[in-house]
Amino acid sequence: MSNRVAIVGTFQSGCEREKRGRHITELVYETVSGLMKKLGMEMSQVDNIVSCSQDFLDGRTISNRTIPEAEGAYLKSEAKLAGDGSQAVFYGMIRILSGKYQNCLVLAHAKMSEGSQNVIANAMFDPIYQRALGLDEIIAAALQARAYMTRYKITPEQTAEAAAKALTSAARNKNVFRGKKISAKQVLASKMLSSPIHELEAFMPADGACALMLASEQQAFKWTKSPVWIAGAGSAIEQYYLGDRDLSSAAALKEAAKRAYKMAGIRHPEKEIDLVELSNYFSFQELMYPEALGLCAPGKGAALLASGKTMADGKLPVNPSGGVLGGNPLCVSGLTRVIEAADQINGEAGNIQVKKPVKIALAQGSYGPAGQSQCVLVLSGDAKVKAKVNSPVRKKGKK
Amino acid sequence: MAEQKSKKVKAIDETLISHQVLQVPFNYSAGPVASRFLIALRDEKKIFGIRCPQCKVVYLPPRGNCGKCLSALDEWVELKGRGKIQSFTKVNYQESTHPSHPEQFILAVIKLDGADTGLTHMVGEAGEDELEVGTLVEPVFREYRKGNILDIKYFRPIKKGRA
Amino acid sequence: MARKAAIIAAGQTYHKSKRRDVNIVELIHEAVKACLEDAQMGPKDIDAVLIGNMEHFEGVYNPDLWAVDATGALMKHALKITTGGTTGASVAHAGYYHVASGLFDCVLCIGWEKQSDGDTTAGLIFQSDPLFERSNMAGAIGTFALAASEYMDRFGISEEQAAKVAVKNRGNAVNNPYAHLRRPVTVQDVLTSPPLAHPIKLLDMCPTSDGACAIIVASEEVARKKSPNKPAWFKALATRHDQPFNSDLPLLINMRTLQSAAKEAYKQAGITNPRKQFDVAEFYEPCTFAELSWYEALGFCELGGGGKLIDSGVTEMTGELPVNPSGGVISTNCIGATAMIRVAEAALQVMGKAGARQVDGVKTALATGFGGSFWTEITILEGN
Amino acid sequence: MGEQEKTGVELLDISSPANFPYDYSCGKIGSFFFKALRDQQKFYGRKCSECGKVYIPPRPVCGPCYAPTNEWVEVGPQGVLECFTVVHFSFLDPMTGKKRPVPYGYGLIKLDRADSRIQHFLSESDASRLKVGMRMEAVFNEEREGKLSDIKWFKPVE
Repeated sequence: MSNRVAIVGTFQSGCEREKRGRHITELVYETVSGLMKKLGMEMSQVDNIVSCSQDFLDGRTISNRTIPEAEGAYLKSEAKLAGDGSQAVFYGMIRILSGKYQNCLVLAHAKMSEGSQNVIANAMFDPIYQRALGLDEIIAAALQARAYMTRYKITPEQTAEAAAKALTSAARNKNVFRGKKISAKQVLASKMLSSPIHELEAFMPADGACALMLASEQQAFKWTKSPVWIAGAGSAIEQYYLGDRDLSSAAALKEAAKRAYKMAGIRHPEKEIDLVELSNYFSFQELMYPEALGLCAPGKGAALLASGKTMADGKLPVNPSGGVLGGNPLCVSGLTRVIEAADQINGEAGNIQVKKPVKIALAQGSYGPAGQSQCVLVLSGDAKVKAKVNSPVRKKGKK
Repeated sequence: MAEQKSKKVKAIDETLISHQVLQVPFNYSAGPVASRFLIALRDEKKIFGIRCPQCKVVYLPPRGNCGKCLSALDEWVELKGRGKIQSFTKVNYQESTHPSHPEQFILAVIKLDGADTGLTHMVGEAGEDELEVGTLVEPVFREYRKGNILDIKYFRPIKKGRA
Repeated sequence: MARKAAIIAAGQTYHKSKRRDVNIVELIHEAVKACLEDAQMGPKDIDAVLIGNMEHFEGVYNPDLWAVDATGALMKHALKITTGGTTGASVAHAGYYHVASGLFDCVLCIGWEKQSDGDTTAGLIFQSDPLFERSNMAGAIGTFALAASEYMDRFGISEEQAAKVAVKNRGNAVNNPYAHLRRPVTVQDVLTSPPLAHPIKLLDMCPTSDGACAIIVASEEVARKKSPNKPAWFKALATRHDQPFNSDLPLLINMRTLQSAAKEAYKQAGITNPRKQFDVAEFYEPCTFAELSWYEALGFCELGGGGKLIDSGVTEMTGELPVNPSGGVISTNCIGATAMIRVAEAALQVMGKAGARQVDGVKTALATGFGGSFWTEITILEGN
Repeated sequence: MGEQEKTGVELLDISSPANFPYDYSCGKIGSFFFKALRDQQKFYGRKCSECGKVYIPPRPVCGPCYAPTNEWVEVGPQGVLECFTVVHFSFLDPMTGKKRPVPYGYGLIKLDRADSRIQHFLSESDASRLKVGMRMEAVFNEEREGKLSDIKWFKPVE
């Protein structure tokens, strides 16, 4: 039985606004075969697969019915996690820890250009009380942004700074398409989508796929010299109705982080974590989420950003990749965060590699209206990372 | 017919694109709790919340069970029909899913007096500039009501003299 | 294997073609409540909630988010796993993996479908390949009709033999208070029922049902100390997916995924003579012909021998290896829940809690799940 | 009715007609295949670089080998009917929002020189005139636009 699980290889085939020239199978095959080649692994050596996609995004009931050949699932065990890619990593880890598998291929794919994003997102709202109001992901996020910004007196300039940082960082990231050197002023000059969120502050539908390989402790070194261990994992889901929640804080993320930290033995996240990749679907989340992750006090996300600490050359880089705003589709976005964090630990992040050594990195993913469902993974390059798995949920004293 | 058909296959950079529209007339059971709530909107122009016997939380919109303790809910609480805006947004883009396709509309989370959770709905008779978190609002009902959430036309700010 | 894991409780809704008395989340809650009551547990005892369905059937994207109040998942670890018809089994297996991993002790697994809110055949057409299958395929009925034509031609299986599956399963459903269709039928009834898609007739095919099912998977400690029920231990599980088009699969209905998964699961569970070693089996049989061919794929008889096996009565309630004492899918089919109901029914048999449909002295039970392009999920449960 | 009595409430339904548009890319391989149907009335399968199996529908990769397909092979237009049915029940076609006309026949046809089968309409809608093992051939529409229904149906070879 494996006590811990490592990421032993990652692959991104690059996201674009539209990959009209490619069928989903072509996209997935390019991605998975790219990973296999990088690892020097045969498909027959892959034990099982967790894929992440959504029926609604793919326009197909059972979205994973399109890809079994392209991902190598012929006569294999495959499971589709219909949520965020970060959760697929969590589930892949769980499958290995169960002892049944020694490794697990995790992939995420989406071609959002094929569907109508806001129409699809509207279907996430219950048909009895909410759907007829026209709600979608952008509107839900705008309601959260207003609540957060009002409570902590955050200005539009401050959220625009977060967008400017993300898009400017993304300009150096070859796997995304939306990056450009841009100022907060230019962000504020972009079209207002749903106040207070401007177009350049909101994620853009995209096409893409990415994959990573997980392996048990016993098998990890067979595939790499430098496994990145999953030291902690936690997830949580909060209330569905926006009015049930305190929208000015991300309670589920706080809980997910607490669990991941407990498992990883992290007591002072702001000191112990070297780098963060978070899912900034909207600019204000890059201010709000560090608060929930315990990297700064509530309401101090904007001050943290302004301090420069979270810049790529700062003490605690956040999203040197630019994050989701740089251009990742849903599902793929969370898995990309995990891949970016792992690559930073191994010094393999190319021209977005941060200068400081990265030993412990945090990756966060979410899905649902205003980040209802949250997942946090703590990654470690240290081979001496706690070898024992602590349950992220079991109560103390419970044997 | 041929013309209409040919729209279904588009070619972009030599790649064929198949255009399809999933069309299904979904018809959702509202269930007894939501039905009762919607009937009160329709027949009495009243808004009811529902109280958890254990947690004492008054939920709006009403639901069958409490998410925290899973108790069944059946204690109805008539709400006064006024409340405060907790958050709001003006939507500036058009989408087929928007109510009656206005170019711009305002959505808000509104906590009605007597309820512990907020209801998401539209705000009318006010520009965005006239609203803030904390603005007092009241519901405006449609004249012809059908037993759905849009029987509330929108909420509007309570002007002095009308409160 | 790592930590042991067991099913300690199960709950399901009453099934019918349209449950207007509940909405989607109330339907889910009915199963959750029944399951928690069966376990004598509250939401605080649950570490994680796993759920699945097929979203286009109801036209609700990410319904797990809406259902969070009903499932008790609030602030818990919660995942949605959706694999088509196999969903219920995929979620149950995920429950096993969660507990066996050592990270979770008590996991609530839920499968559900409220088909009457949408249109099942439309949802299933939407499941076929948009470029190569969608214009001509006719839902699950069409797919199984194609498969049955090949099966009959190859092995000389008769429509009468297939009809006997409906007679057996619908007869068993009379004993299951939760079953959707509880009226027994005769071979003549099946043969003269309206043709749906040649050679499938109305009574050869499963109904469409509204319903939900929930189970609790627990660690050995919880199972031994806290469970009011006799635990049903996971002995083996196996999953197989296949190539994407039904037209890729040789001898469609005999399911190479089922054969391959059975091989793995039997090895793991030490099954060499399934007919003797299993005390009961619950199949995900969407149509009568499928049950016959799956006797073969599962090694209950030789290839092509499914017709003779049903003739022999081996799989009747009184036979050597009763198949579908619950009435099976032909009596109840709420798709996202269906594969979990198979696991839950197998667990109830092991627990000795199956009431009037109980088979005497069940120690080892088999459950199958079917979905996607003839994908398989197999579960073997064991008592003590 | 019974439910109303049980719950004591007038039960409402909320209708919410769905209209989800999608633009599915046929990709490189699919586009080649459909253009050949449209322009040449020919079928091309895709051959696995390892086992040599010729796939139709064409695809980038052979599942059992996990090897790329790398060659177009002309297959059909005749083949063998391996599975068939005649659909009698009426159902909602989500692609039109209307009932699909019945009865109609469809089946799996193994085209000559192909190793997998293709699913399509049959000219016959009388099951007694169809048989597993029959030789079939494709009938193309006059007007073709680069999609599977450019093939009207498969009919028995006289």
